[in-house]
Amino acid sequence: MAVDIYKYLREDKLPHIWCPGCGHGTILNSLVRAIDQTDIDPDKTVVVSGIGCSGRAPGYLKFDTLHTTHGRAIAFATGIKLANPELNVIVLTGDGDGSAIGGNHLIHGCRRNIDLTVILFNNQIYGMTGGQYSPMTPTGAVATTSPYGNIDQDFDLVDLTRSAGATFVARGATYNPRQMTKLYKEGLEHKGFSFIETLDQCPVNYGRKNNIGGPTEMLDWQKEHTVPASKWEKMPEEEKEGIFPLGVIHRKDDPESEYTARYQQIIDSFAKEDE
Amino acid sequence: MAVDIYKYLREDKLPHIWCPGCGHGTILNSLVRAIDQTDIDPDKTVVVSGIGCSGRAPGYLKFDTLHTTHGRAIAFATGIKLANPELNVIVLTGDGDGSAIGGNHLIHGCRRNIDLTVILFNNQIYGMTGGQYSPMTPTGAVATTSPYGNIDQDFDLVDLTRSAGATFVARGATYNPRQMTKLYKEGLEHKGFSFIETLDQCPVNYGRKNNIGGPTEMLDWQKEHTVPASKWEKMPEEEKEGIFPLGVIHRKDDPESEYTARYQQIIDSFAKEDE
Amino acid sequence: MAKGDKVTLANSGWCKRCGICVHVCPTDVLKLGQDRVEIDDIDKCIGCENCELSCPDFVLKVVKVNE
Amino acid sequence: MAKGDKVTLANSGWCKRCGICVHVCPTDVLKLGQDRVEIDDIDKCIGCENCELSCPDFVLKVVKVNE
Amino acid sequence: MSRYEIRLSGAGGQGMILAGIILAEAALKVDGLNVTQTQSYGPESRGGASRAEVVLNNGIIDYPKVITPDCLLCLTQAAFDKYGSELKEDGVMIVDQRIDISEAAEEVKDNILSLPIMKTATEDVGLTLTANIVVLGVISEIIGNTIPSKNIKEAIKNRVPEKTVEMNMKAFELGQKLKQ
Amino acid sequence: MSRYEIRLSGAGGQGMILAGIILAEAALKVDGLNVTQTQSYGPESRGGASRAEVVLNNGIIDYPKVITPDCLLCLTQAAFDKYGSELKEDGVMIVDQRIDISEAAEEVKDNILSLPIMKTATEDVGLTLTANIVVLGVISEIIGNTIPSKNIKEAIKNRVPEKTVEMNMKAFELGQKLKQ
Amino acid sequence: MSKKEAVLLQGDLAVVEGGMAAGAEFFAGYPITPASEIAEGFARELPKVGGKFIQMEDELAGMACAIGGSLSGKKSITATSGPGFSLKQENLGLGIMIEAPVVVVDVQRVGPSTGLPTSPSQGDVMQAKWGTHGDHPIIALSPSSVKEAFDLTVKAFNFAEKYRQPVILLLDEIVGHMREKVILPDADEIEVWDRKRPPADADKENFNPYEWTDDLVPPMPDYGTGFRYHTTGLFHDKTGFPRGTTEDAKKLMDRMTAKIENNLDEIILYDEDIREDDNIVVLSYGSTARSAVSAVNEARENGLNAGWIKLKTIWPFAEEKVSKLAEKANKIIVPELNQGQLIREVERAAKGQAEVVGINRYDGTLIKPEHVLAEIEGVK
Amino acid sequence: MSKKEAVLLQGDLAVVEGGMAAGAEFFAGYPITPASEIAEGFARELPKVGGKFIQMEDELAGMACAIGGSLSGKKSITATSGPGFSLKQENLGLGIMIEAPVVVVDVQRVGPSTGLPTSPSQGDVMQAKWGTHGDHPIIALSPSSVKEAFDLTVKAFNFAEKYRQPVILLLDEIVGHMREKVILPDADEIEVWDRKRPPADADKENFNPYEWTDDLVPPMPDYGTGFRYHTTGLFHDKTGFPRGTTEDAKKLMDRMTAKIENNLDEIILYDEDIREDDNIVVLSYGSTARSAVSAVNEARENGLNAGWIKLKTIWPFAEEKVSKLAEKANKIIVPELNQGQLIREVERAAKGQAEVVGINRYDGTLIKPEHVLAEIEGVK
Ligand SMILES: Cc1ncc(C[n+]2csc(CCOP(=O)(O)OP(=O)(O)O)c2C)c(N)n1
Ligand SMILES: Cc1ncc(C[n+]2csc(CCOP(=O)(O)OP(=O)(O)O)c2C)c(N)n1
Ligand code: SF4
Ligand code: SF4
Ligand code: SF4
Ligand code: SF4
Ligand code: SF4
Ligand code: SF4
Ligand SMILES: [Mg+2]
Ligand SMILES: [Mg+2]
Repeated sequence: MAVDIYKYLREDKLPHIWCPGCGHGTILNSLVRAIDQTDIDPDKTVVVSGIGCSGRAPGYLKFDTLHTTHGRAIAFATGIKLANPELNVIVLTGDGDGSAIGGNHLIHGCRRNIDLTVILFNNQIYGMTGGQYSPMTPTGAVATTSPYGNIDQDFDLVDLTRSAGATFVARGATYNPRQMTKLYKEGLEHKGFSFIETLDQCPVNYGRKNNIGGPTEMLDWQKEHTVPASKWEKMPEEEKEGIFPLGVIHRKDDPESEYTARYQQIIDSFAKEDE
Repeated sequence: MAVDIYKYLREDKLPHIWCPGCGHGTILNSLVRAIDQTDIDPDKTVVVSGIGCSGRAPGYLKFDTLHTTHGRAIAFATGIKLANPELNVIVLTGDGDGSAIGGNHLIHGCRRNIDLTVILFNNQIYGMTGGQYSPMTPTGAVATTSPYGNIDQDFDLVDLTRSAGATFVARGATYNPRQMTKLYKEGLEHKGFSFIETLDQCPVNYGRKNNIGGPTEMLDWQKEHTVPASKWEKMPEEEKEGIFPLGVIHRKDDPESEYTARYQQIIDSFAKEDE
Repeated sequence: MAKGDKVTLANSGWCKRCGICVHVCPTDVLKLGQDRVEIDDIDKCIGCENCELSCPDFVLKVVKVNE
Repeated sequence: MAKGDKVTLANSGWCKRCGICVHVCPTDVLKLGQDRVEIDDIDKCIGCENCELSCPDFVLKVVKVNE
Repeated sequence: MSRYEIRLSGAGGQGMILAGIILAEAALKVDGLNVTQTQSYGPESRGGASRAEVVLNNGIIDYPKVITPDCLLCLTQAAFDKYGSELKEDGVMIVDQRIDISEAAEEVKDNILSLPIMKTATEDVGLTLTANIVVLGVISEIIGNTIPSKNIKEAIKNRVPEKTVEMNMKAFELGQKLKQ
Repeated sequence: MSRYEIRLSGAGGQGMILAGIILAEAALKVDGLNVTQTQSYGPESRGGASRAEVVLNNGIIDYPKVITPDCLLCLTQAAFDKYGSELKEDGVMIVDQRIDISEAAEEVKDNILSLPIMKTATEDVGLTLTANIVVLGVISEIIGNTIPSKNIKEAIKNRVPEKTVEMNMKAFELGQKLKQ
Repeated sequence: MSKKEAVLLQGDLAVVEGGMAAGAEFFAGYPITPASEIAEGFARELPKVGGKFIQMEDELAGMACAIGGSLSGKKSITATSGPGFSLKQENLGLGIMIEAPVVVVDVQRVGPSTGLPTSPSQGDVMQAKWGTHGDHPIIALSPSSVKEAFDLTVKAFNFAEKYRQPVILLLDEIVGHMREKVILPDADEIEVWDRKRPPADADKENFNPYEWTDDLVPPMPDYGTGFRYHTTGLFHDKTGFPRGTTEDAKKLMDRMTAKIENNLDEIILYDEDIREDDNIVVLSYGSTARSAVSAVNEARENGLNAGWIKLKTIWPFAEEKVSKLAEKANKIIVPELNQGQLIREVERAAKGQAEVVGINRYDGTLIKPEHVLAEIEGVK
Repeated sequence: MSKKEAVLLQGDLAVVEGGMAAGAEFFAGYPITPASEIAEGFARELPKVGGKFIQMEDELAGMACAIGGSLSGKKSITATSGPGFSLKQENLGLGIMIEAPVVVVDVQRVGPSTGLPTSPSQGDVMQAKWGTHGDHPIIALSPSSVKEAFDLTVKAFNFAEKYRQPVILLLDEIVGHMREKVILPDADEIEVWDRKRPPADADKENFNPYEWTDDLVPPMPDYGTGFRYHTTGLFHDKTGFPRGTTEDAKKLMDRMTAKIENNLDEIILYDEDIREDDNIVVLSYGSTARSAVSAVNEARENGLNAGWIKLKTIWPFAEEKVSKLAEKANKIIVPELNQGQLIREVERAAKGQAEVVGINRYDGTLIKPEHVLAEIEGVK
């Protein structure tokens, strides 16, 4: 039974503008498959992005789609969702978009536990603007604004979002699209704030410049630098350095604590008063 | 041996403008004592704040002091520190200032592990603007913008800052000024990003409106809702709900990973080339 | 994926020659041609869908051979 | 704090009558007067500094009695 | 009535603004009477000076603030020092008894009504915080039927916590007596 | 020389901008010759059309962009379709052989130089990416001594990775030959 | 409210009442003096009618969230003061570009920077037009009384909905914080406009969300109603997608400009009292207008030929009207609580035909009637 | 560089070179097209001379951080484009209020919103003056060539330091991204001004950081040099502390205004070529000026009496100069890559004495010499 991914794609906009081997396409690919596996109503689904190469993703998706300002997608999405909680709201964001300029909206979205599904395209670099370092660029890496090696530390975003209050937190990688699809599906179905970081490759502005190589070498790099979350937990601290756990890292199922559900209770309390 | 706190206070600005029983004064009190216990050079110390009742604190301190815009103190402080790493830079911020509008600068300051000492006055409310809820207002609490009870979750800021990369993280409470002083001192002496959340009371806009009472009742409330961090760790999960651990929660001593130290290495590498 | 499924070039014009599909194919079915991906040896294809799922450009599709 | 130290009203004009010092004093030395804090019974003072450290308004200071 | 301007000045926390609002709300019920109520406070959100103003007029009120008060209250020395010199020729200035009015300008001296407002609130009513309501009693007597005292009482009842209504009524009446 | 305008158009990734910069840098060393180099690309940061322009003049260069090119390169059909109609009367248009020029306007038809640029790069040099350097060889022949070819070669050496200098020199020379 | 009973209402709360009367369903914002009362009011009122209030983490998010609410089909509003208004500028620009109806209230306090947070000002008048980068159309209204705050809030929503356009409501701290006796109209007396939505039988597959319609305002579907359309802050064509051609950019800008410019008669609101032989005109707006009117009345009593015009719509500026005034009048006096902002537009429109004189306060104090009177009388 | 050798330099990198020549020591910012090259350049150059570069989490932080660097005594700069410039506005206002020397570069692209990110525009000209809330003085410079980008960056630092004032450097994408043959001056040919610091023997205890000095610019101590002074975005008196009196607010605003207004002769930079009998004047700035000059030259060849003026300083606006031009000229043509922004100032200054005509592009395309020529020749 083949998946009809074109139900969810704006075919006339394809081929997309991403570079050869850019992982963003694989994420998009996995996402439409994940959506297909849920029973989400496409007419009731909104996809929101910020600015960046990743920010172009909604343009290829056949839903109500919104390309906002750099970093603010979650804030827009919060308005869309709260104003109409019936909608499934998906946020697609880059590592720069979502964790640099958009970091505050990310943690506050988590804190409110509002029912958004946020997929962060972590290619560890500002792709669109030509390769400046992002908060996810590893220490030591070369970028156009870190010509002598990046001295910043990178975030552990799954830990950050968990600690900020997200109730579904996971990490995937483009080298493992089956897992990505599964994580996206679970994230979409979770009632509450879902955050799925996805390790992703920007061959043009990261891989080649850091001597990792092109797309395939970057996928190999991913394989070498990731382990299943279950295994990660058992690893000794010193081995964890530079290794990313993949899979569902944290989840808490409590639909009643979701933001719009809580708001509805206030409204209902007035409705009751009226009776 | 009495402490000469006036060395650090702008006496002519006292009495301060905070309300009777406002915990901000106690924090200030503990801070000057902590400074006195270090060998920090007052001439080389800068105190930076944002906007809020807490933001007024630097005005009472006899250092170079900077009252900035709401939420941005850490970003200003980062510039001050990086431009002159010799300076001791202290940031005083409110729960709204530091965790709502300033949340992004907070986590990025942590991530960079730049050598700032950030003290967050957590009175769980926007004091200055008359009692709107903040990201630290407990769920259910009444505030002027949550007349029907706050539906937001609050942050666990010590966990958040730890997970963002801060290398010294602690929590104090105004009911225990001795511990506050100790924590501030350790934070000041730590080389790297230090974050000390301080539970604090705003009787005017929080305590009275949430039926906790005035200043003394609020201090009692603190006592009842806090435990030493050491004890906290051993508590069963279900008992932790609504209880705050006090003390040093996380620390990692690695002065070389501090941001300005790392930058200096780049500069030094050029100096060497010149030789 | 079902037994007997095989890869096809569903949108071969979209291929950007990134090589990912070639890399992830367990049985060396695919190769990079001058301008785009090409099927080197369809018989080897076990229909595992690795290529379809990994391709960033929606080029490949694994379908029933009878289709 | 040293033995024999006692509380004094170092800046009594700054007192805002919040009551915190009274609350934290283990020996009931202090009381709230009409306009500000007052020392009720200095003899009871054990010089523990609770009040000095807790006062938000820098009103109190514990000093050597001979000072 | 033609334009009548009331300025209530004191310290933050003395309830000047509440008193202003109560007066304005009381004026609402008077047919044909327009009212504006404004306030000002310093950049310090608390502490410092606090000022509430009420302007009454049977016609349209253009300028909504006091230009020169017909009725001025100064509840603290600071307020008196700041505002005590501006008063209409036939205006009334109410000051608390504790205030030193020796520096008052000659032209207003005769118009000053020095009354034990704070004392009344603290000692007779038993709650310093009711001083603003005592003040309303005084003002009620001054403005007479422009705003009937029953309106003011009604407005007070609507604004103070239920448990304190009685105490506040007492404060109001004691205020009235102070002036009578 | 008086104002001379060069436009290099192709697709993103074909190195048009680098070619423009090399030309401009080569022009630097020519005494009295001024040069501006500009580019334009779409909102898409990659893919799509790419255009680089170089303006040469012995006097001051006011307007820094090409108004009507003296020398136009179109490396792709899309570029030709977009820019192929604008050319100075006595200008030269260089197009890759694969481009269909049948739709070209009458007035430019005679000025078109259709050359196997891509083929030369891919087959003779052995790297498609060197097409932009092949182009520089062609242009060098066209502009003659305005910018001596040794300047262009020098500029290429300064801009390409060291390991590829030889290959690029070959590309340049093959380009020169194409035109000769 | 609104049982035709007089109430004592604060200006900020009149915005809340006006908003509720206009059908506001969504508020997102961040507290700031002197605008916090607006947030507090909506927090109280909205859930009663099924609407939503949310306090966001900052003003950037407040602006973004309000636009999001609008896209979901709800009438949305946000409120702030100068510092927050500065922070909203980038997302305000997005709102303009995607043509999202939204009301943005700025209760002005004295700037720059933190300035004098509790004191009145009209210092953000130019910012309301020029605060965000790039050219863009804008509508800004400014009430001078509590009742006008109510009325113009309704208008702001109406304009926002009708023109798919963010509308700025510029209060000053005086109007925001003053309480005034007002009688609010009944619901049936209030004209409420809703945005144009695509018809029920619209061809959803081929729907163009940014169609160049006759009225230049494309119908706007609510998210979630099956149109599945795209929206971006990039220049776009009628499909909503960027095409990167400059032609589309110009077309879009021209339509957005024209949808406002073609409707100046409806949008530009003002009151005036200028008699045939008045040769001095006081032009003002906001709370300052009250002193202006008072001064003119007094001047007339003194036998002077003075009149007044009070702009309720500041942007677009009443250029034509002022040009005509300048032709007739000798002198136009422009009192403002700033160093002279709207006066620049007056000067421009006057083209040297009348003397244009400002009266300016920018220190938190008010312009009193006597100051205006002195200028009318020519005394300095 | 700077061995008197001609180099091919990009405008953005000329800002870097100019900054380094002016003594820049600190850059904080956030990347954005078409300004990223400036950040990248400073990232490369600054550490070589012991200076610091930092990429912040966003533009708000970039602005804040640059001001912080300035307070620590370093010459500081930040760079952005429209969207980021909008985000910097609040903290820019703080910089103005606390009188922090800092250079803010805006390489303009087409707005509003994300607009056309890679296309040139002059759409932020008004925003440069009015973008932050409240009244405030501002200086904005705009180069028309790579060499001018270098020169005006030096000027921008000099003005910032001399006047304790944020200075805006408005490039357009053309100037930012074009490469041009330039010969940079040697270090000893470049005039570099440093901020005035308190004298070594200053009385630190009683130091007033905001003293009303003769030149209206108070000396500024570096943090950490023992002055232990206070700085706030609230209105403050000479001690740096807010006193909450309106008198101080006015005094401060008046001093800040006057420190610029009193030095217009030094600050307002322009080039011109207007002959005695030129009755048509083209007024322009930035890259557009190149077409203007070209067109005027051609018009003259055609025997027309046309001249040009190119503003290098946009704000403060050359009001007096333009007034005088309008007295003499019949027609002033103002070509701009926007819907008509600076032309509003020209109209205002012209007071109806000359016809003022705009030539406007706001779609990412350029104004060519022929467009200007057509307007000079009166052909439309
Ligand atoms: C306010 C603002 N600042 C900066 C930019 C420039 N900008 C656009 S995309 C981007 C970074 C994109 O990086 P990321 O989010 O990681 O996405 P990617 O391109 O890597 O997918 C930046 C800095 C902008 N458009 N707006
Ligand atoms: C940009 C901006 N937004 C909002 C405000 C208004 N404001 C001033 S202080 C404050 C909240 C202060 O709360 P907190 O940081 O908790 O400090 P507290 O007063 O409780 O000490 C707010 C919202 C402002 N000054 N600037
Ligand atoms: S620049 Fe990087 S992130 Fe952007 S499309 Fe290319 S490969 Fe992908
Ligand atoms: S309002 Fe609250 S936080 Fe502010 S001074 Fe008063 S008690 Fe303290
Ligand atoms: S993965 Fe897709 S785009 Fe890449 S080579 Fe294979 S078919 Fe082509
Ligand atoms: S389906 Fe599997 S075996 Fe067949 S071509 Fe794709 S990757 Fe290779
Ligand atoms: S704690 Fe301080 S301010 Fe409070 S009552 Fe005691 S002395 Fe007074
Ligand atoms: S020092 Fe201790 S015992 Fe003495 S008054 Fe203070 S709290 Fe009481
Ligand atoms: Mg990225
Ligand atoms: Mg607080």
